[in-house]
Amino acid sequence: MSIDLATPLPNVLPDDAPFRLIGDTGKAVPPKQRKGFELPSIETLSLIYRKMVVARRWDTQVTALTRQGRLSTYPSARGQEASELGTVIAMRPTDWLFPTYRDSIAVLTRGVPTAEILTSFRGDWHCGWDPHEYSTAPQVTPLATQLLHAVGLATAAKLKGDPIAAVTFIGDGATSEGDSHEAFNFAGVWQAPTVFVIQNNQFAISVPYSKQTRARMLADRAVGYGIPGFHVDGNDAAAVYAVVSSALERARSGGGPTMIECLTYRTEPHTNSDDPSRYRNSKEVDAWRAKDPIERLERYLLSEGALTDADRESINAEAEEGARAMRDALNKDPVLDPLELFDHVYFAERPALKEQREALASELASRGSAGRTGGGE
Amino acid sequence: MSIDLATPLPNVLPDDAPFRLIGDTGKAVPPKQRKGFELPSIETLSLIYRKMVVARRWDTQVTALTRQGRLSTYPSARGQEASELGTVIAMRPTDWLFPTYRDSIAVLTRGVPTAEILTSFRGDWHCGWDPHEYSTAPQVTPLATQLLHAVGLATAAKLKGDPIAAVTFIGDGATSEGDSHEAFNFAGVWQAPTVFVIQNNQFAISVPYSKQTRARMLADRAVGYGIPGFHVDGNDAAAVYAVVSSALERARSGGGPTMIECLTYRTEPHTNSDDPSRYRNSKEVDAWRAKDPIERLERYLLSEGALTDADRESINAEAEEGARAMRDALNKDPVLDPLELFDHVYFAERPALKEQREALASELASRGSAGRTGGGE
Amino acid sequence: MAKNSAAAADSATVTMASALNRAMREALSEDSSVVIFGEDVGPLGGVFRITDGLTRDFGENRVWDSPLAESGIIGTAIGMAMYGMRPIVEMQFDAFSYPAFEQVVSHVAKMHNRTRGAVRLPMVIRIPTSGGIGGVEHHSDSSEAYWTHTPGLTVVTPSNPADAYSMLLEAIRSDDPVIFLEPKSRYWMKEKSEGNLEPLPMNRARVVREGTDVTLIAYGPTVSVALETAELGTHEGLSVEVIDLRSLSPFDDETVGASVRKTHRAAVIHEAAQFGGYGAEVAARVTEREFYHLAAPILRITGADTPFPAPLLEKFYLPNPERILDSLSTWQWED
Amino acid sequence: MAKNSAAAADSATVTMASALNRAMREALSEDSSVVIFGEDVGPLGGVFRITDGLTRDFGENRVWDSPLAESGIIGTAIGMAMYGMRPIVEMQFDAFSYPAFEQVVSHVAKMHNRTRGAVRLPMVIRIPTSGGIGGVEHHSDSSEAYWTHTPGLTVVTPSNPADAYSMLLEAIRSDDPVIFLEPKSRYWMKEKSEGNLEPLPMNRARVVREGTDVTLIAYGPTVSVALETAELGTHEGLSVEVIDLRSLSPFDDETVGASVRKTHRAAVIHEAAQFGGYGAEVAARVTEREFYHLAAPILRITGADTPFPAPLLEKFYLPNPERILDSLSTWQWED
Ligand SMILES: Cc1ncc(C[n+]2csc(CCOP(=O)(O)OP(=O)(O)O)c2C)c(N)n1
Ligand SMILES: Cc1ncc(C[n+]2csc(CCOP(=O)(O)OP(=O)(O)O)c2C)c(N)n1
Ligand SMILES: [Mg+2]
Ligand SMILES: [Mg+2]
Repeated sequence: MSIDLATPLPNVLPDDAPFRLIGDTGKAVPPKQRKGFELPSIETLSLIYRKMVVARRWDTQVTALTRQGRLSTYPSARGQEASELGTVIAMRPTDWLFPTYRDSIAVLTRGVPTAEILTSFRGDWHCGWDPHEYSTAPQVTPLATQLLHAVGLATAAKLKGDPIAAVTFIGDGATSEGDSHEAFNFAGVWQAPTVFVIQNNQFAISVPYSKQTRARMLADRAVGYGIPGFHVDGNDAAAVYAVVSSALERARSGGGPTMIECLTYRTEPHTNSDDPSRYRNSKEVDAWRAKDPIERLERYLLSEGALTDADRESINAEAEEGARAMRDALNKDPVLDPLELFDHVYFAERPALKEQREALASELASRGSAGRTGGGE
Repeated sequence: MSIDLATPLPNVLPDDAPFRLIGDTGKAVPPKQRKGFELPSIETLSLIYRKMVVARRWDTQVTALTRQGRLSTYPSARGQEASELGTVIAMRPTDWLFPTYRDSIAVLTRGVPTAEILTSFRGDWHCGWDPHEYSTAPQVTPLATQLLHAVGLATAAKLKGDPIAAVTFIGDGATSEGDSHEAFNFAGVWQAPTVFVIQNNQFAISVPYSKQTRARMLADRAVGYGIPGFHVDGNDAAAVYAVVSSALERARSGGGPTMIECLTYRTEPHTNSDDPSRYRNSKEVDAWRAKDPIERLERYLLSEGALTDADRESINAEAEEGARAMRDALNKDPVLDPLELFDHVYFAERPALKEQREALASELASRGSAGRTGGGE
Repeated sequence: MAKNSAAAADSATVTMASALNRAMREALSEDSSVVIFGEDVGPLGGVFRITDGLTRDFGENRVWDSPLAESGIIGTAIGMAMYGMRPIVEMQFDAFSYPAFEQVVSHVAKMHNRTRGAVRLPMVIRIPTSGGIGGVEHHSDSSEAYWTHTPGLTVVTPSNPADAYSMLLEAIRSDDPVIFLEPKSRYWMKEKSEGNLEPLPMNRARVVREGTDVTLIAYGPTVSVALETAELGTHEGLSVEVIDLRSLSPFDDETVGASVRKTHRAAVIHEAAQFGGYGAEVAARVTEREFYHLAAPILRITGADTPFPAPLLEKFYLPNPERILDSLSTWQWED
Repeated sequence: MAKNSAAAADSATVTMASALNRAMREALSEDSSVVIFGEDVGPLGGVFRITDGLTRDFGENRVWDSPLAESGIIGTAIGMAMYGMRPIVEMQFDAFSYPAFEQVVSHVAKMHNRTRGAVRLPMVIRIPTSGGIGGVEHHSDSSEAYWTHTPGLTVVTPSNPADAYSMLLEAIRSDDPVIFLEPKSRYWMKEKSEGNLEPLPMNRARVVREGTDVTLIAYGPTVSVALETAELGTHEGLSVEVIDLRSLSPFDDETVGASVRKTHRAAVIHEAAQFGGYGAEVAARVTEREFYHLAAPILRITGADTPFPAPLLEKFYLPNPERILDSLSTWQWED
């Protein structure tokens, strides 16, 4: 990789207070506090609002069905909609997203059909969509590993001269993994067009930020890689959108990577099988629920007169339609072929795997099964 | 681990210029530029000087014998004596050192006998000394892994209430490994009494700093862990000693970890089997040779009238004695017992290993060997 | 909680989860150098609640949550062990121990040998292992073959609450580092048989059911599968001996050899993929030592040579009693 | 440099090092999506000089030095492969691939399966493997058993320059990720026999010497040891067949099976520790398939179950022809 040393290296630290464009009460901050970022247009903010409402409805529906035991697991992103969608809506379809298990609503907003997202949470297969079709990688479980994939893909695009960027989400807990460090460092030295969005929701399952790191904020790490670092109010969709947009533009035009910490909160359990009462009190949770990102943007749009009753109706219809699509997808019996187990291990054929496939086929045949079968017990 | 949040977290970055107490020409910097550090006493500086001369003579001798093929490998620390010994002489015997393959002269200065250091470089066994005896861990090869051991040991000492610290060396290249990140972070959040000494000698085998990271300096990483970070002229033994000493004191008295980057240069090949002509030009090397750490301190001591001819004589005698001890150690045939292969794999006995041991014993017996044999071909 | 106060002797009423918890409680009480840390092992009690209540009862300086980094957890445990502590660490799932692979293989396994025995690393790495609970990707791996191939590691796995209790205590007291694999599908099962188990050192295999026609060699989660198979086998007139290996490294050649010399036929059963799996070692070494006693090749009935499947497909992947019996019928029983 | 310009056909005069270099040159020339990166692979040409001259000749955007982080190298290679490139990366030694274990096992091996074949990862992970050069600790490991147990990985290892050349080219062109193990003790040997080697797909084993009494199954660094043994065996009236496996995963059951059905006896030879080593799979599967053709158990003559020793002791650890012949004599040859 030819290393370009011309670009000046940042060596400033972010402010203590997270960057905002719209405050708690739904009021835009004065222009002089916007640090050179522009408030997104009403059209953009309306779109983000619409998609946040749709996403929350969808997330609520999945959570409900998971509670009924109809999905094997589901990690909700409720409360993180501004970080998730402020990011994703700033992306172009040709940019790549590298999401985690937490980021289903981001994947949804990228255009992946509900049924394809549910594939892994229901347990049919590990990933339900074709990553190339949506420029969206599988939702990753091994923490922080996806950051390196994003840096690699971004570097490949840069080498090929394609004006795209790779965006990746990572949680506060996962930033403790060695892979996150390696990814930030590789991205810095290779000037890979990558945007790292750290969703600091202040918990890694049960472990609070204070036991995760002594860093004042995670964005303080950026300077150690010579890359720009931003500390953003992760419940302010306008700020997230603005900072991610400018990072994407910089990335696509050769300006290298950016680290963006979105400060938010996980108001739900880690997953449906978690029990948060063991490790945090509900007061803290309530306080953060009160800072709801959707309500904040709603207040702003209302104050701007940009959210009519007709809008609400259409948004609600879209949200209900999304929830319905989800229920429908889940109501369809999964089509599972046990023999598919052997089909994708390698691209090349393997005689020994064929033997194992045939053994299972005859086992299934001898059990009177037709070979194809519904899953579950 | 009960987490103490009282201590204020540092969020300042080091200056561009590395911290010095004695300049290139051997003159002490004015007190107001000493940033609160004290110039070490003449006694201390004399001791450091003496040990640096002894260490270099020893290093030169090992290098020479390695070139003759009498050792299997040796990574020289020539030019890094100020970082190595400024650090080690600041330590108490009860503090623990976690050295790398590069830091033989630090191990030597910790009091480990030459023969025990040579054990691994000659190839008799992986480590030749008892780490508990010298509070000095084996020289590590898997890069950056030792930082975590240091943090763990320091944490154990803290939990037991022992007023000791763990010091560990790491190279610039190795700071790219994930383990370095995890160690800095664990140390920060656990407030482990650890002093991380990064010897930035600007090369990782053939790879220069500019391809290793885009960070302005490695000490910029400290802020991202909420720990103090220092950027020190690694060829100024006085500065290294002063900064390490104060970090050790802070560590031993509950003040947590410190990251110290010593900016220096690897004037020799990576090891005897390296060929630096492939990746750097000799001008750069010569320029750094001219900044020799021993000469710098010598000038200072001379200007202070603290280095007499008698001193020089006694230092040289000690240095020659060290080199002689080294040659002697190497001239003794290693006592190798092939059956020892099986003796330390586990503390507990294993019947299957005993079988393998017996098989080798009878193989050796049938070859007419007495079971004990000199090594080598 | 009730499940923690149950006595081990009374093991018919306890789960493996509570037996493990009780072993750690005892170790924490009897030896101040024992500490426990890892991801979520503190107030939450671990994602499987195996360390339930331990932070509350022993304090944050004995049992605590670490940052989320497995190499960091193993690496710092090494340093603690070097300073005389006996750390017990948890890897949340097999696949999440892989970031710590270098620390385990290059240091945990080698430190004692490297220092000619001068440094001991008395540490226990607990890993909830294997599948059977419908876990999503990366939550059902069986990693034993990686560890057992690594000289310097001791690898054990209990299959029932009584063994879980005694083996974990023995592992904690051992001066060698131990990989302790806990079959997560067994955590909450109340076993019927373990009340009358003889105490046995952790490096010995146990014949859990006697038989004369064939030896099923199982461990961890597959012991109960083998026992079910044996039961089913009786209907086909097959007398099946079942061995619970308990210790994967070292391997108990004596107990297994004796059984095979009696039955002349054996099969090994595990969840991990077959190719290069632990069953290969079992088959190879037993054949090496007992070749002239064997009437048929040792079979391996294992997971397929594919990544562990998604939840709804795992039943097709995991060895089950019918498949095991079918496999035994491929032998030439007549010769 | 002279050694790079030698033609593969003329392989009697080339080393494995130059054959590998030539394969990469050809791949870089013919396919612009091939890139090479890793530690010191640029201007230095790698610590073994296998990538010698490639940065100079193809530029820094095709062949370059990465930061020093193995997980970073594998992880970014995955991302590049997802975007249609064909990265070739080097791990400096087996033991230094361990920091990348998670990326290899959880992603390289599983991405294709995870995405139902939608994503391919055509990448090659080159690892200079094994001992025999007096390397200090961590420089002589044999890691094949870890990789071969992992479904989704293809693992191959050449033993001579001609195979090194053709197999590396095939690995680069393959749409599956390949672990390419290069026996470092063979890098600079000029082989005698490979001039007349038939080209053979990389997934096939090769009978490198025919014999009738016993089959020695070897790969990578032990092929030459097996050939020496065969030579020595003739003095004792033993006709030894030698098989070079070449591909460790997949395993060529056909070629090995045919040989064993002819000789009725086999031994597998490798440097790695025996317990749970690759030899266990060979012994287990060949016994499974050819049990009734075997006159004796399949032996494993391997490294000891200890960490790889320090340089001066490695000759006692590594399998050698005398030890192999001695081991064969433990068989009951008379029955
Ligand atoms: C390498 C690895 N270790 C452990 C886990 C188990 N695990 C899954 S999610 C999680 C917590 C992650 O927290 P964070 O990164 O903050 O993300 P969040 O869940 O809050 O979105 C843990 C420990 C894992 N998936 N991967
Ligand atoms: C995990 C790991 N990867 C690769 C290596 C091979 N290696 C040994 S030294 C070295 C360079 C280290 O550079 P640096 O950390 O700057 O230390 P220096 O040698 O300059 O003192 C490399 C790549 C290793 N020992 N460990
Ligand atoms: Mg979180
Ligand atoms: Mg260096």
